[in-house]
Amino acid sequence: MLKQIEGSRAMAEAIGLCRPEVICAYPITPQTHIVEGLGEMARTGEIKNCEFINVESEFAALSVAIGASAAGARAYTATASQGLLYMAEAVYNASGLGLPIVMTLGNRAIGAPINIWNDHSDAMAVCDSGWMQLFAETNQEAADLHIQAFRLAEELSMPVMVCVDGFILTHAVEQVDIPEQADVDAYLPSYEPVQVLDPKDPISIGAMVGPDAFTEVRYLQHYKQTLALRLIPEYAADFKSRFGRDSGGLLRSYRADDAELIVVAMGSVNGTIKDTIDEMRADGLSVGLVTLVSFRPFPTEALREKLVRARNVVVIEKSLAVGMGGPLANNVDLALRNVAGAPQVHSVIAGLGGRPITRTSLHRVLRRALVQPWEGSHFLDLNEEIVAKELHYVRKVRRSGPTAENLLRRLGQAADEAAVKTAV
Amino acid sequence: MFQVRFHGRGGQGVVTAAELLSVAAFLEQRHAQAFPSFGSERMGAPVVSFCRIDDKEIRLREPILEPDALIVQDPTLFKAIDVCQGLKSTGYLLVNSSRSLSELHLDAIANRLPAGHVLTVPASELALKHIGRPLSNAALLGAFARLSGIVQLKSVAAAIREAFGEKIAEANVAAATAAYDAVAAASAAA
Amino acid sequence: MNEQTTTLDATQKLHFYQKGTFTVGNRLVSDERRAVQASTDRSNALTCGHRACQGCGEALGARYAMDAAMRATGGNVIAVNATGCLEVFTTPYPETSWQTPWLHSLFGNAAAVATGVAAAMRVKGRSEVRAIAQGGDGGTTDIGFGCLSGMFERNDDVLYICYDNEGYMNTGVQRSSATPPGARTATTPAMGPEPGNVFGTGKSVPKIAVAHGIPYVATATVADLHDLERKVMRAMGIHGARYLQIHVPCPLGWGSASHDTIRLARLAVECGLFPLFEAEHGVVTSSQKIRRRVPVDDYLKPQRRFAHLFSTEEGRERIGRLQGLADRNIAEYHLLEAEGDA
Amino acid sequence: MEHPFAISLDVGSSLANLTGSWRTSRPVYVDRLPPCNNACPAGENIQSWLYYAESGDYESAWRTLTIDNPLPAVMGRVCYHPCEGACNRAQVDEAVGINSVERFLGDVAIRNGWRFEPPQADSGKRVLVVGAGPSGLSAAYHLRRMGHAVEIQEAGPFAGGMMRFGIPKYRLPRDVLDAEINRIIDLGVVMKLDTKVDRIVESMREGGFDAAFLAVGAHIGKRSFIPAGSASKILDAVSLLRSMEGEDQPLLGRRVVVYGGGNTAIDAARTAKRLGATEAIIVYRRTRDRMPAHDFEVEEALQEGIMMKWLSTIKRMDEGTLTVEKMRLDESGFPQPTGEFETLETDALVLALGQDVDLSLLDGVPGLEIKDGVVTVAPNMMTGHAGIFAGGDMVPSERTVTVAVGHGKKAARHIDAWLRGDAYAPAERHELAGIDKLNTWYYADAPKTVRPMLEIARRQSTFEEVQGGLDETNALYEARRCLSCGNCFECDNCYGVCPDNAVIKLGPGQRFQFNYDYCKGCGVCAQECPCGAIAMVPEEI
Repeated sequence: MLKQIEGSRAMAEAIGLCRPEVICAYPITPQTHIVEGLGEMARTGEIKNCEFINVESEFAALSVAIGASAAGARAYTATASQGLLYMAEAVYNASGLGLPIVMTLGNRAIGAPINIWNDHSDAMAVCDSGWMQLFAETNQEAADLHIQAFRLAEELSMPVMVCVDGFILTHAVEQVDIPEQADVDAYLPSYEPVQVLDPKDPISIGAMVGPDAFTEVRYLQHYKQTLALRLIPEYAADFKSRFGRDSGGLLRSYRADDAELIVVAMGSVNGTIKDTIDEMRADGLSVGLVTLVSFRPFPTEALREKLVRARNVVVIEKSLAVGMGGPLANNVDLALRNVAGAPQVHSVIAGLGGRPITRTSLHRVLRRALVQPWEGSHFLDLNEEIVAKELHYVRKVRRSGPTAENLLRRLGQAADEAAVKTAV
Repeated sequence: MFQVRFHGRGGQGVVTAAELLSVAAFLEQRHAQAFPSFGSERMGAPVVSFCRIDDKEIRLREPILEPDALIVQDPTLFKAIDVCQGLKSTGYLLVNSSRSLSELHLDAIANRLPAGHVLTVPASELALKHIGRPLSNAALLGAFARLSGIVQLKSVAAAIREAFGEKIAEANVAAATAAYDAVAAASAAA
Repeated sequence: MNEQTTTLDATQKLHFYQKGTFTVGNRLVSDERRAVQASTDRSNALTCGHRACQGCGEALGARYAMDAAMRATGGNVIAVNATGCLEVFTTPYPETSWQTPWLHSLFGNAAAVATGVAAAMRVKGRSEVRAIAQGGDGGTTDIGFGCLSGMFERNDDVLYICYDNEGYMNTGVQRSSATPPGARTATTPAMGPEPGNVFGTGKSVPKIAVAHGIPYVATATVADLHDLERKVMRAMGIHGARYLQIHVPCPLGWGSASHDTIRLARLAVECGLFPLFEAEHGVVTSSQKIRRRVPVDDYLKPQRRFAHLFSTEEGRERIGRLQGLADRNIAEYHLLEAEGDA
Repeated sequence: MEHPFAISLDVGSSLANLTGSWRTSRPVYVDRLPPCNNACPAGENIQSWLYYAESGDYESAWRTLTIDNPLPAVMGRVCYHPCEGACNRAQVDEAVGINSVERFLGDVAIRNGWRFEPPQADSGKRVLVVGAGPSGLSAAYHLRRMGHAVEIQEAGPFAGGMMRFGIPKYRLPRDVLDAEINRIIDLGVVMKLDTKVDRIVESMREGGFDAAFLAVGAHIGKRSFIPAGSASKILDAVSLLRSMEGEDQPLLGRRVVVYGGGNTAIDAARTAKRLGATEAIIVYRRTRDRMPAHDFEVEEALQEGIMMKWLSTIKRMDEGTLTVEKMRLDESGFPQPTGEFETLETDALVLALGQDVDLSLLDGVPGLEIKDGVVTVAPNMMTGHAGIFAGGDMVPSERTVTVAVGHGKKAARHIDAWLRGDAYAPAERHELAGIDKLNTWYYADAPKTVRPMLEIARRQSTFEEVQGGLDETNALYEARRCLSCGNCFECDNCYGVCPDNAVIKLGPGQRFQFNYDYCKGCGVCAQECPCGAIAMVPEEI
């Protein structure tokens, strides 16, 4: 049923259709509306046979999910940012134990400085934890990905994180087609665990594994994710055949087949990039887009195939590996490793801490990439003046104080000066 | 694509206003996207929300920087921030006030925009009358439907009825209708 | 024969039993009056071949508690284990010593994981399967405290058992918030102006549990099996959050002889430093009386972690302060009152 | 079910890990000697019969008891119970009332008419037992059960010896004594009363006996020279007590003094009191704590109004008065005269200064050695004359019923072996189970049961039995106070307390077994064994 609906609510309804049995909720902006919605549906009976548990922390949220999943229940939770880091230990644990939990990550920056707005730092912080990570471009895809995520997780007995941009998607009201229960039931079989805690057939789960077997355990985890490279497109195709929509898959491309310059990005920014590309194409510029849905497993081969004919690749990402650069760019590089005549990869760090990524800025950086590609990371819309001032100040004054507050003060001064100028 | 920016203060319901407008457009089989300014602002702070309306899928996720219309819930905001930043020269401006544009010192702005695109409407007054509380959203949307013609009044009414329980919905619909009529009367007078 | 047994049991009401009242079993009492541990069909939930140290109190306490829980539930138990000695010595790949379904997740989340297990069982319509979380004092009173408190306040249907050996033994004997004052650990060495663990620190998680108002809180010891089993049985007869803290001496961490494990547990109770009590819904309802009171010296002396207290005048003073703590417990929990009719 | 690799494991798989290899010392089950058994002069296996009594199986208890001692009802009254003195429970609360349970069992047996199992086969050997006192009866009983033909020749008119003629009936009712003697006779022992053996060798030859056991009691009261007037009434305690068994009760008068500090002195004084004496005074040259009489007897005497005059010797007796000299104890505890005198009014003086045995039947027997009025015997109780054994009061030993019964048993075993041309080798004694071997925490506090006592007025005027017995509940309670020192009573402690589940429970009566595949040798089982039946021994390297 097509609805004009808040993204969080749409996701909640989609998750509800997956018949989750245990939902663990802990509030953190911007994922909170999702679990609020689920809580309401559990209360009203819209979701039947479901334990909705208000826990005391994200660590507990995922821990409860771990227990529930190991005991054979379909378990779900959601988090963001600091919350994900607070549960980081359990994140690794869930995947290490091979528990098919699905978790929504309302992507948000990580402090300090504290910041509630969107970027992908949180997802990147745990991208190597063994969870599969799927990034939604729209709220329709966000809703659809959850349905696919449960199937994927349970087939492989591996947890899946559905990454949705905080506020931009979670708080946006737009139209989403919410599937029918019967269709979801037909698509998503009931959970048959590969291991379960049951007094009738007891096992011990979570043994201490030493050097003699740890490598094998890790290898098998890795191997499962390589299996997912086949399953993700398969489930997306099945989804399309049943629901008539392209949602999910490993990646999608947009006007990229003949493009000289291909942009690679994840999440909601792809929409703005598509509009920008259309405008650039209208200007005769050969630009295309590859939207990465699956960051883990990383679709190395599929990506290589899409990129290999381009001259330049610009990776636009909402994350920064401090001291290294863009982690997504780094991963994209991997797809082109050892490829003869591979395109040059250029990194753009954008949208950190919720800074809007505008068409204007995209035009500027992409047009530059066509004529004057750069090495290293380009920080989109970086206020270089303020940075320079701060660097100067820090060099001058030993006790220079907190950087974040310094920058805010400078921004304020700049605004005042502008106001004075205007007045003059 | 038609883009509307709402200005208000925390607690006045700018987010709801944007959502209602998007739902009204949706009900007319159009694509619409409403989203807040993503802040953690508390009651009373200046806040904005956005609504895009188009006939095709809306992919754009940037904030609305060059709106086709501004709906201002609180005229005191003109003193606090640059409300009209980026407003297109063909744009609309609807201000919630019982006072005239001149009284609000908005003549300069009004003069930059096409005639009949700028209006004040006593939305809070109408809300007090019909709803009993100064909740201006419905009245503003009713007025905006008439002013811009981007959505029909009946769509606004339907959106309101979807969002609220019957009693509150009807009061709001009444306020929206009254505002719509007030704008119609004003434009007829002009 | 049956008739005779009945007669004898009736006699015991007049004259309580001499031999065997506190022993694990006794040929002269009916099966119900014997400890679960006396039975050849006890579950041995924690079976042979585990890698605990010689004389491990925790291995003992865990089997006592789990076997009792198994008896109480007809074998319908799922155990969740915090990281720690118990986890490490029972489940090194490729062997596990557990015979019940068992899950180890993390150090600090056993209570929450057990909440998940209980929720799963409820949603699966198998509420007869009961969740038990277990951990050491580090995993309970320190790192797992948040999850523990959360489980308590939600009144989740979980029995949490803390095997309290008063320190981080798995990592090499460091201080925890359950380490008693004066005790030497690797992080509270017997050096400096206040050698050993600092007086005035630490916390009573049983008391904190009582403050949550949960249906049942109790302390127990491996030295009093009957009391321990009774408390586990009682706990398993109640739904909601329950907490049991079992005092389990650690020969390695305490510097005691492996054969003294139960003796020390007993002395801890009999000197008053480890009071045995029960509480329901926020109110202390009973305490186990001290049978043969001893000064704290008797308990402290066989443990090398307290040896430094016996060598100096200041140390003697600190023993006096420990005696003060014991005396306070005795007064607070009425540990010396005459037994009631029960 | 195939589990995910390594993380998930099959339950109980640690059984593959044999932790027994960690062990440096191993626990072993042992049997240690209970102090009560160790202390019993009659060699009773007390703990064993208490074990049966604990479960209410009184007949098995009695049968176990009577393997060693045929006179439990007697013993339960007159034994000075050194077992209780040795009982470890005394260090926990109070000693187990072994004596009272023994009496209970003896009384139950009499009440139920339980009889001894007759011997399975006759040996064809004949043994003469001289004297039907406790030692002779005991020897006769054991020898008969071993299959020998036994004849007791008793000089007196009744069987029982000093049990009848030395112990007042208020301590040992005669029906009880008769019942237990008759049960021995019922085994086929020939009892010839009023048959004094004058020449033992001849008696043996005439009767065709292969061996003899001499068990003549010390019936001759020792006299001390006390200057006395002609009208003074002086008699000895043995005669007094013996005359109580006759038809004419002796006339002692209203004021009676008994001279001596042994149990016989107490018996005499208490008898005098019951015969109507208003004053019965015991004069003893030393102090109460140095009195040979058992303290509880002194206590009972005091309760009955017997008066004691300590540190006094009698110098002379005139009609109606005694002259007494005050004594003091020197550094070594011996009484020394002080030269201070006083007089006591008295109608009769009873001398209780010890007894002698009439050894005339041994005159001329070759090889015999008599020293200090008793016969020298080898460790096998045989005198210097082959085939003649002796015991009881006749040999150097403490003169109690219990010792005598023990002698009888011991002699019987040696006679039996000797008759077979063999030598009896007693079983090796286990290590003593001292209190240090026990873990007494496991025993509930349970003070000793107090036996009912006859009320004082009746104790002062009648010869009714002073001390009552236990009823069944009491007896059961008392039996259950036994700690089972040194011997497994299947309390399941080792089975329960093993942190490694390395104890195998074999089932009722079968005890336990260590599973050395898993036992790490921590020693908790040995420490927590309540009764000290587990020892830790070093592993051989």
